[in-house]
Amino acid sequence: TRTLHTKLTNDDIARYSRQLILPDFGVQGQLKLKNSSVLIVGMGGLGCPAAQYLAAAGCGHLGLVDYDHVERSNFHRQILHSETRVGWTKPDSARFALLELNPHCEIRSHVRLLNRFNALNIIRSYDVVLDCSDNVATRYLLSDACVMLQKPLVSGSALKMDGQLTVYNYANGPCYRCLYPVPPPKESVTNCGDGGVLGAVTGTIGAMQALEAIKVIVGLGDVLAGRLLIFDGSTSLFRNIRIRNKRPNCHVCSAQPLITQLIDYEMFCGMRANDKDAEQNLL
Amino acid sequence: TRTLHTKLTNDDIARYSRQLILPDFGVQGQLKLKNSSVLIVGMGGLGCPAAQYLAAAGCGHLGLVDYDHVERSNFHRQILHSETRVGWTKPDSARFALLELNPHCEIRSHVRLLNRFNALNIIRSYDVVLDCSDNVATRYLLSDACVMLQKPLVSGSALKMDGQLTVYNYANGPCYRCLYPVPPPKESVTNCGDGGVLGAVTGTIGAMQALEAIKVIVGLGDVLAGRLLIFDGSTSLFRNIRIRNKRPNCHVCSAQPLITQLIDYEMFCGMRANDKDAEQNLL
Amino acid sequence: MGTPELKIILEFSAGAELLFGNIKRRELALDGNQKWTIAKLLKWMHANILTERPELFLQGDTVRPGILVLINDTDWELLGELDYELQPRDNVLFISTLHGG
Amino acid sequence: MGTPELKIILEFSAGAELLFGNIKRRELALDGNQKWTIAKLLKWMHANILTERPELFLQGDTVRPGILVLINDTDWELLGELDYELQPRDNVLFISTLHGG
Ligand SMILES: [Zn+2]
Ligand SMILES: [Zn+2]
Repeated sequence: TRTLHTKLTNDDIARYSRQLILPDFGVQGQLKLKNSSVLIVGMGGLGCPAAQYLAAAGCGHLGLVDYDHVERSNFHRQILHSETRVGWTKPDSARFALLELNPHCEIRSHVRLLNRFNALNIIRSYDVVLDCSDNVATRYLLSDACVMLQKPLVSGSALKMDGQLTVYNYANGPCYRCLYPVPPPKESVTNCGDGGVLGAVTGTIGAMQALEAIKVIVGLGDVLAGRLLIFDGSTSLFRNIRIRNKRPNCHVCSAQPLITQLIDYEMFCGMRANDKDAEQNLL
Repeated sequence: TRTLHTKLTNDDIARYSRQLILPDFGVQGQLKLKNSSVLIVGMGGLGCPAAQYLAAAGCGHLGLVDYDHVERSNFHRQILHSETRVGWTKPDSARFALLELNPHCEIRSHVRLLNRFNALNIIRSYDVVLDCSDNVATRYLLSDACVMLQKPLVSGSALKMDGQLTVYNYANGPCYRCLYPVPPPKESVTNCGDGGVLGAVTGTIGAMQALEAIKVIVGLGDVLAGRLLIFDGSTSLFRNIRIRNKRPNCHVCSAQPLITQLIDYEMFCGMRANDKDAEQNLL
Repeated sequence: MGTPELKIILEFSAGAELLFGNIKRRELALDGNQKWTIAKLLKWMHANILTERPELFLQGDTVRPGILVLINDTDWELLGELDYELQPRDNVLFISTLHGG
Repeated sequence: MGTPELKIILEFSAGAELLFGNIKRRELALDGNQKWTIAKLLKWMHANILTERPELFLQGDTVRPGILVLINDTDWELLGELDYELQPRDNVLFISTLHGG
């Protein structure tokens, strides 16, 4: 059990002064952040900037999930990792960089592939979850788990010059399954390894994932729930899409759910929970 | 005079593989980046993420301009600086962090307040300029100088939960003076020190400044010239605004300019070229 | 007087355009004497402008899982899906879902 | 039959809303028997909804330097500025310029 902070330190005030003077923010908003905990799943192109802006803003507890190790091909977009940390696990490398930015942030590395057996236990102790993952199976797993544990899920994704962002399972909005009841055919799924992705695009979406998480925690503005933001980096055009409500017959988030325990998501999707061998057929 | 690179090294290919496979990018695009030089004016909330994504993407030469020193109140948004570098100049602190991210980037610190006497000499050797500054006088100075030297100017700004982005002086689009022939009354100008600003908002705009610079350098997609992107972080809504063309009677960028040398911009604006004492009356 | 036309705009985002000649925005002038539902539009698209592997766009009579259909920036689920009847100047947007990071 | 109304939408961005009761979006129903230019709209705004220091919004008969006026997301300079005549359902957006970073 965590300590509940009820006061800001002098260092907090010096550090966050330009932020806590914002309208509707104040000392109470900063304390909410300090007492909050956010789980970031995937320490890649989206997870790095999202973690960076959450740590900088004074989020008290961050959990970082990734099973992967730092490689040279990460550096063009995964801006918390560096040459000197090649071979480190991504959560450990990111934690190292984040503590330099804000030593007051408590950061826990979860070096593992999230699956049906460990997900609920890991997610349970966090207030908000960020989906910064890179594959379909993990996206269904995270959404189902967040519905079961009633956690808002800030979901970002990016490929090539495109990005997408929404908040699931918040303020009566839909979950991932409401929007996508059936997984896509695996031939239609391109991963960042095969399709490429521009770091400035993941940076834009990742920073906005931090923004949505801060809005959820502090209770600020209008959160992107029930709306999907789509970004075309090649034209620098954004579009705000009104998406459906909760599906009354959603298998997970409706009043009478058919699915009440996590399932085998690699089987359900016919795809692995990583972007390294999406071509491998499991079925 | 710089070496012109005509080949990528093996390290380049490993490092940028996920980016150079993008459509319309390729080895030629990566070489253009490697041979490019970008000047970033202001190493604050916008300059930090912009520099980060330009260095990560493989921009060969970065110039960083700021006269200021790292303080605690910077950390919540200026994510290249850190506690261990309090008191360093901002360009030196940023340079340190950027070289860790990409040691192949040549980075030059310009520790000075940009003014009418030094601006042209500093800007001259760069291909693209990023306006990440925090005051009106510097914005006019940079725009005028970029018109005189024919450099595209990627202009970002942010305050509280709002952000704005456009590219001036590019593809026959307007300059800053075309849009704002007369400086605003100084009572109407709020700086980030007084009004506050959220780091995730500067992060979003800063990452997109890097994106626009990369598009200009590589020749990718549609650059945000003649258009203004406005971002309301409290609602997460973006809007694309069609702005005016070059003003036929613009004092600087028209065919018969009235202003052909840099002027005293603090006098012209009635405001200092920093955000620290905007209230002080110069006139 | 010419035949009446039903003018609409088709848009594709996040990769869906790759199946349609890599064109992100098209202005269509459909035969205005007929009633055009989205179901009928999908058949027309299949016959006329779908240039790549149709199974990556259609599954049975509808779009494949993972493609969102937006009519005037609103999810088609809120508007009747396949049965929605196109109106003049409607904007129909097809978005591929992204999964990468 | 009632008096005809000219319905338009007013929006404020990046701080301009602070001069107008901190409301970012308003739907107006103006007297439809009259012709409404932007010049006239500015006078109406001054008289009816401008709650804070008017000199931070107006200067003489026009908006002060540093405020952009957009009509249906297009710079008013392309549309006749003060002389533009408002049409039903027009969206008029006032943006304060930001200078911070
Ligand atoms: Zn659901
Ligand atoms: Zn000009």
